[in-house]
Amino acid sequence: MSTNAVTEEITYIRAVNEGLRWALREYPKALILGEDVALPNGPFGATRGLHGEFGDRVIDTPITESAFVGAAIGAAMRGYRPIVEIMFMDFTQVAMDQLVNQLPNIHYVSNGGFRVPLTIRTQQGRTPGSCAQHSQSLEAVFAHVPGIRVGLPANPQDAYDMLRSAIASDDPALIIESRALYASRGPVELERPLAPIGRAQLRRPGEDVTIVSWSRMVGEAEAAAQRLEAEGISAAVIDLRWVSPVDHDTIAASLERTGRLVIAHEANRTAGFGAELAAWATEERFWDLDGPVARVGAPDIRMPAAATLQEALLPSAESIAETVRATLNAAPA
Amino acid sequence: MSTNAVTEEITYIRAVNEGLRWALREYPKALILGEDVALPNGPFGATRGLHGEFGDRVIDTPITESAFVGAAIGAAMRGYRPIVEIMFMDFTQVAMDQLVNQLPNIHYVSNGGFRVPLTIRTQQGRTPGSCAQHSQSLEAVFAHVPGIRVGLPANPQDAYDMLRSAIASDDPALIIESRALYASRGPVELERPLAPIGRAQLRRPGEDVTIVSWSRMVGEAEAAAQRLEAEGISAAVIDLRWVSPVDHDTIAASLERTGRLVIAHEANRTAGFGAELAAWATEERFWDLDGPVARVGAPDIRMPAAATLQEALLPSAESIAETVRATLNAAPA
Amino acid sequence: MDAPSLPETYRAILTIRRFEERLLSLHQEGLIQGSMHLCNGQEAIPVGACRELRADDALTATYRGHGWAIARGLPLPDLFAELMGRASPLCGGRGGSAYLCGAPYGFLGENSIVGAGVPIAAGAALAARRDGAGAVSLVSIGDGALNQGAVGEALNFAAALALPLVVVVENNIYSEMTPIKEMVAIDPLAQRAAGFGIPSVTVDGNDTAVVQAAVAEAVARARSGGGPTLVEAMTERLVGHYTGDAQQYRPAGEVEAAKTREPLTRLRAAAGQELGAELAVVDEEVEATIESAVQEAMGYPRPDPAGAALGVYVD
Amino acid sequence: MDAPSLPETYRAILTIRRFEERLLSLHQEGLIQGSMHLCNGQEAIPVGACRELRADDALTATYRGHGWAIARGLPLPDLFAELMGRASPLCGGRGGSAYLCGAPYGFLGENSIVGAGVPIAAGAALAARRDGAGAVSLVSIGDGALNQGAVGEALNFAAALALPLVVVVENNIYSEMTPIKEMVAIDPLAQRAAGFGIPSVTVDGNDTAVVQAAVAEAVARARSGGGPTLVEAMTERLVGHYTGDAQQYRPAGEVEAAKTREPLTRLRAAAGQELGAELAVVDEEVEATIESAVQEAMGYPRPDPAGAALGVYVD
Ligand SMILES: Cc1ncc(C[n+]2csc(CCOP(=O)(O)OP(=O)(O)O)c2C)c(N)n1
Ligand SMILES: Cc1ncc(C[n+]2csc(CCOP(=O)(O)OP(=O)(O)O)c2C)c(N)n1
Ligand SMILES: [Mg+2]
Ligand SMILES: [Mg+2]
Repeated sequence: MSTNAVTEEITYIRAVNEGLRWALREYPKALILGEDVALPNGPFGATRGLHGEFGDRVIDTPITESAFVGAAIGAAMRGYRPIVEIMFMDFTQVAMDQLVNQLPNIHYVSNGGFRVPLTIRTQQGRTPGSCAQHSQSLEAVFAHVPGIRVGLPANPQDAYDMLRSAIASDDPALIIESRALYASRGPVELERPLAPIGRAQLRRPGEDVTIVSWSRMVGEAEAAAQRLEAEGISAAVIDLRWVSPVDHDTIAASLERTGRLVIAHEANRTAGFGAELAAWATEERFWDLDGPVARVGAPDIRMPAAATLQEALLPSAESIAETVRATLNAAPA
Repeated sequence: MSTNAVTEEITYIRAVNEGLRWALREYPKALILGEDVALPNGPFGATRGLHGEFGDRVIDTPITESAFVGAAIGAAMRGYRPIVEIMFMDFTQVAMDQLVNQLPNIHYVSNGGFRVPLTIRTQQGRTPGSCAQHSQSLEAVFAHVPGIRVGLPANPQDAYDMLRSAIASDDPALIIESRALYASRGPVELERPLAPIGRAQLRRPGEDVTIVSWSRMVGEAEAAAQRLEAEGISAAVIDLRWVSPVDHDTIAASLERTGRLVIAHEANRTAGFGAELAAWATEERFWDLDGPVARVGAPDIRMPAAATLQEALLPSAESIAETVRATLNAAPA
Repeated sequence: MDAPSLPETYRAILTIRRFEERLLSLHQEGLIQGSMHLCNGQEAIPVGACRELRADDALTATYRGHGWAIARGLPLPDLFAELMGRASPLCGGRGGSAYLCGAPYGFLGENSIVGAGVPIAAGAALAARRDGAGAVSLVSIGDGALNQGAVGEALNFAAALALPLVVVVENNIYSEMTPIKEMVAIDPLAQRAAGFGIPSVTVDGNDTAVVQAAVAEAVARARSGGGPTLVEAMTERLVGHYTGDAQQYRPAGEVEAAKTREPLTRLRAAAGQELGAELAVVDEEVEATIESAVQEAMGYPRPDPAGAALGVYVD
Repeated sequence: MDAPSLPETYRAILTIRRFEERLLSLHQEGLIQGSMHLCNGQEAIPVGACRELRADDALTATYRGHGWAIARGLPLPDLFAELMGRASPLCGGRGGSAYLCGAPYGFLGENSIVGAGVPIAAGAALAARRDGAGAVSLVSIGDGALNQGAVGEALNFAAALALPLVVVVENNIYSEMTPIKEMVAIDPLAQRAAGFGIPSVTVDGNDTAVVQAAVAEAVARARSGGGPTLVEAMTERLVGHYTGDAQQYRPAGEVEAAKTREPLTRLRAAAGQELGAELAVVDEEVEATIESAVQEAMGYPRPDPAGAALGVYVD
C-alpha cells in the first residue's frame, strides 16, 4: 500500500478518534475511561463508534475525575493501558492529587517495580464565550511535574501521531488537545510508524527570527511569519509539540541562524512555558542571541466570557508579528 | 515604646503564631480554619494558644481541603477574613479546583462585586526522610495563577510581616512557609507597620554576580556568597520574598551593577519560577547581561525518602557557588 | 406567606422558560456566543425554592443557573446583557452564561465546575451562622454533581459543623448525556445524605408548591440551628444538556412524555377554563417583559476592551 | 482454611508490634530519619484481613502501613532497610516509611495523601474484574480519610461499577489529633457506606478472628461479583499519631485503658496458663527474628547517590 493511499483529509477530532481506535486494536489491555465516552460517543466525539466496536473496554464514568484518574492509575499498575479523557483542562484541577502526587511518583518511588502506562487526554484554550473556568491553558503546570510526558498537537496529523506515541509509551503522558482546532481539517496518514516522543517540527525555516509556539498558536505564528515575509522579515516557525521533554536541538539549530527568539503561547505569560524556553536560551545559548528573547502570551488574566474582552487579551498573528518587529528593533538604551 | 523594646528572638513558627494572633486581634472577622488547628494547637504549633484566646474563631476541620478552602472562600465572600492552613504544600493538590478555578476568579469575574480576602498558609520543601508526597516545592504553579499573591518568607521577621500583609490584603494570598526553617530563630520586631506586598530584600550587596533566591535557599545563597567572597568573588544576594508580584526593580538595580544573574530555588528546575526570572532578565534587561543567566534547582525529580538520595538532588551553598563560578567563567564557545 | 396564586406561579415559571427560549433565538441570531445550559422544564425548582429565601440568605447555583438567577430577582435586562457579552451591571460581561453572579442580590453565582459551589455555599452558611441573624445558604446542584468529591466533603463539613445549608439536588435523570441511574448504586439519590447524617427528602420537582414546602422545612431547620438538609427534586430537561446537544442518547418518546409532566403543562391543565383566560394574559405580559428586557439589554454598551485585564486584583 | 492457632496469631501480631517498637529505637539511634506513623495496637486488623487475600489480590494501604506490609508478607529485612534509607529490594530507599510498596507482593503500596489510595485500589479492582480470575482489591484507610473527596468518589465509582473492592476503615477514633466523632455527624462511620449503596459492617478491630470473618464475607462478595463492601474495624492507637507526637490531646487514662483492650493483652489473657509458656517461646523467637532482620537490613548498601535522579521515566 503506498503512503498516499492511506492519507485522508480529516478533522483534528476525527484524527484523535482514529488514534484511539488504533490503540484499542493494537493493545488488548487498552481501556478508555471518561465522562460520556461510551454510549454518548464522547462530549466532543473523540470516542465516536468505539463503544460499538470495542464494547466494555470503553467505560462511561461518574463525574468524578479523581476517582477515574485514580482508577486508571490502579488499573495501569495491574497491567492495563488506560486512556482517560478529562473533558476540559480546567477539570484536571479536581484530580490534581492523582495527577501530581500519585501518577508521576509510582515508577520512580517503586524503583521500577510498577509502570503506569497511562495516557490522559484533555483539551484547553479559549473559544468565543467560554467562561473563566473553561478557558485556561495550563501546560506549564504539568511541564513542571517530572514523571509525565506532555504534548500539545497543533494539527490533525499530530493529533493522531502524538496520541499514539503517548499511548505506546510505558510512561504516563498527558496529551493536551485544542478545542478551537477540533473542527479544523488536514491530511492524516494513518499507517505511519510511531514517532518518538519529544520531537519538535520546523514548520518554516527563516533567517531573521525564530518563533517557537505550540497548539493553536502555531497557526497564528505561521500567519505572523507570512505577514512578516511581506515586510522582508524572514521568520522561522517551530511547532514545539512537546513541552516535556523539550526538543532543544531543533530550537538551537534555528536560533544559531537567526539569533533572535520569540515564543508565543495562549497561556498567561508569567511562569508560562515560554519562560522555560527563554530561560533555556539565555542559559544555554546566550552567545547565539543577538538581542532580547521575547514572549507573547495572555497578560496574566482570568478569562472573561465576552468575546470582545477575550480577543483583547489573546495573542494573535498580529501581536506575534508586532513582538517580532519590536524584537528585531531592540537595541541597548 | 522604642523599636528595640519589642524585638524578640523567636523561632520562625512562633513568628507565624504571633502573626496569626495579631490578625485575630486586628480583624474581628478573621477566622482560622484547618486540620488540628484549634484544640491540638496546630500540627506544627502555628496556632498554639489561639483557640484558648479566641475560642470558636479557630476552627478544627475534617480532613477535607476542598471543603474547608471552599468554605473559607464562601465565608470571605460574605464578609469574613479567613486564614486557612493547608498542612503541606503537597496537599494543596486535593484542593486545586478551589484554589485555581474558584478563588482567583471571583473578584475579576464578579467585576469587583465580591472580594475574597482569604489567606492560605502552607509550608513546603524537603526535610530528611520526607517522602515524595511531602517534599514538593510548587510555588511556580501558583505564580502562574493570576489573582493570588504568593509569598515565601525566609526568616522569622518575614514570616511575621509577610503573613500580616497577606491577611491585611483584600486579595487572596498564599503564604508558603518553609518547614525546614520552622525551628530557626531570629529577631522579630512585632510592632511594625504593615509592609507592602511584593518587595524583595537585598540581603547583601555585590559587584560581580546577583544571586536571587527565596525561602530556604536564601540561607544557602548567603552561605555561597560567603564562600565566594573568600575566593574574591563579590556576590549580591536578593531574597525575592514574593513570586507574585515580583519586585523586578530590586533585581534590576543589582543586575545593572553585576551584569550576571544566578537564580536558586529548591523546586524542580524545569518550568520552576527561576525560569520566569531568567526569562524576564533576557527579555527586559538583555543589554545588562554580561553572560548567561544560570538557574540552580532540583534536577527534575521526584523526591526519594532516603536522606542520602535527597542530598544528592538538592541545591546547596556549594552547588550555588559552583554555578556562580561557572557563570563567571562562561564565554562564547 | 400567603400561597402564591396559580397565575403568579405560572408567570414566574413562564418568565424563566421564555427567557431560555429567547436566549436560544439570540444565539441563533449570533447575538450570544458560546454554549449555554438551559433549564427548560426545571423551572419549578428555583421558583419554589427561592420563595423561601430572605434577602440576607445566600444562593449558589450551577452553570444551569439562569432560572435561579431570575427566581432570585436578578433583573432580566442585566441577565440578557451579561449573556450577550455586554457590560451588564452583574459582571460586565465577564461571567457569561455559565459563571455569572450578582453580589447585590445575595447570589454568590453560578459555577461551571461540577459540584464546586457546595463548599463555597457551606462557607456562606458558616458566615451566616457566625452572623447569628438566622440567615441560610442554599445551593443547587445536579444529580451527577452529587458524586463529586467536593460535594461529599462539603456535605460532611456542613453536617459536622451543623451549618445552615440547604442543598437542592435537581435530579433531571441525566448527567450530561449519561443516565444518573447507571452512575450510582442508590435510589433515590437522597439516600446519599443519610451517609453524612443529613436529613433528606425526594420530591416532585415539577410542582412549585411541593418544592417550596420541602425547602421551607429545610430552611426552617437551618434557621433554627438544626443543620443541613438535602432536598432532591425530580424533574426532566426538555432540551439538550447544552445548546447544540442533539440528544441522540435519549430514548424515543422520552422528551415528548416529559412535556406532559412539565410545570407549565400542568399549570395550564390545573387552570382549566376558569383561569385559562388569565394565563393567556400572563402569556402576553411575559412576552412583552422579555422583549423589553432584550431591548434594554441591547442598550448596554459592549465592555471596553481596554479594561479587559483590569480587576484581577483589588489592590 | 483452618483457623489459625492462638500462638500463630500472637506471633503475627507481635511481629508487627516489635517491628514498630524496633523502628522507634532505630529512630532514636539516628538510624532512621524523618517521622513515622506506627500502628501499635492496630495490628489485629492487617493480620486478620490479609489472611483472606490471595497472591493475585491487590493490597493498598496508608502511611500507617507497616503492619499491612508485614501481614502481606513483605520481608522484614527489606522493610527495615527501606525505612533506614538503604537500597532495599522494595523501593531502594525511595519510598521510606510513609510511601513504600512491593510490586512482587501485590502490594500497591502505602500512600501518604489521606484517602488517595482508594481510587487507585478501585482501579486495581477494575483490573481484577476484567482479568476474570476472581481476584479482589483491598484497601485500608483511616477514619478521618473517609471524609476525603477522593474516597467518596471512589466508593461511588466502585459501587456503580460493582467492582471487587474491599475498603477496610481502621477507626482508631482519632484523625491525627482530632477525635473523629467531632468531624462527622454519623455513628458508626460505616453508615457512610449505605449512602453509596455499599454494604458495610462495624467490627471489633482488636480481634483478628472477628476482622477475618468480616473481611471473608466482603471478599466472598467481591469475588463472586457482588461489588464492594466497607468494613469498619474499631481500634485504638497505643502510640502517637507519628513519632514525636506527645499526645497531649488524649484524655488522661485513655491510652492506659486502651492497653487493657489491645490485641496482645487479650491474647495473653486468653492464652492463660496453658498456652502461656508457648507464648513466651514466641516472644523469644520474634525477638530473634526482628534482630536478625535488623542485622540483615544493616547489610544492605546505601543507595548510590549517582542514581538518585534516574528512573523518573521508563524510557
Ligand atoms: C469537574 C467537572 N467535570 C466535568 C464537567 C463537565 N460537565 C458539565 S455539566 C456536566 C453534567 C453534570 O450533570 P448534573 O450534575 O446532573 O447536572 P445537569 O447538567 O444535569 O444539570 C458535566 C459532566 C464539569 N463542568 N466539571
Ligand atoms: C490530603 C491530606 N491532608 C492532610 C494530611 C495530613 N495527615 C496525615 S495523617 C492525617 C490523619 C488521618 O487520620 P485517619 O484517616 O483517621 O488515619 P490515622 O492517621 O488515624 O491512621 C492527616 C490529616 C495528608 N497526609 N493528606
Ligand atoms: Mg442532571
Ligand atoms: Mg484515625
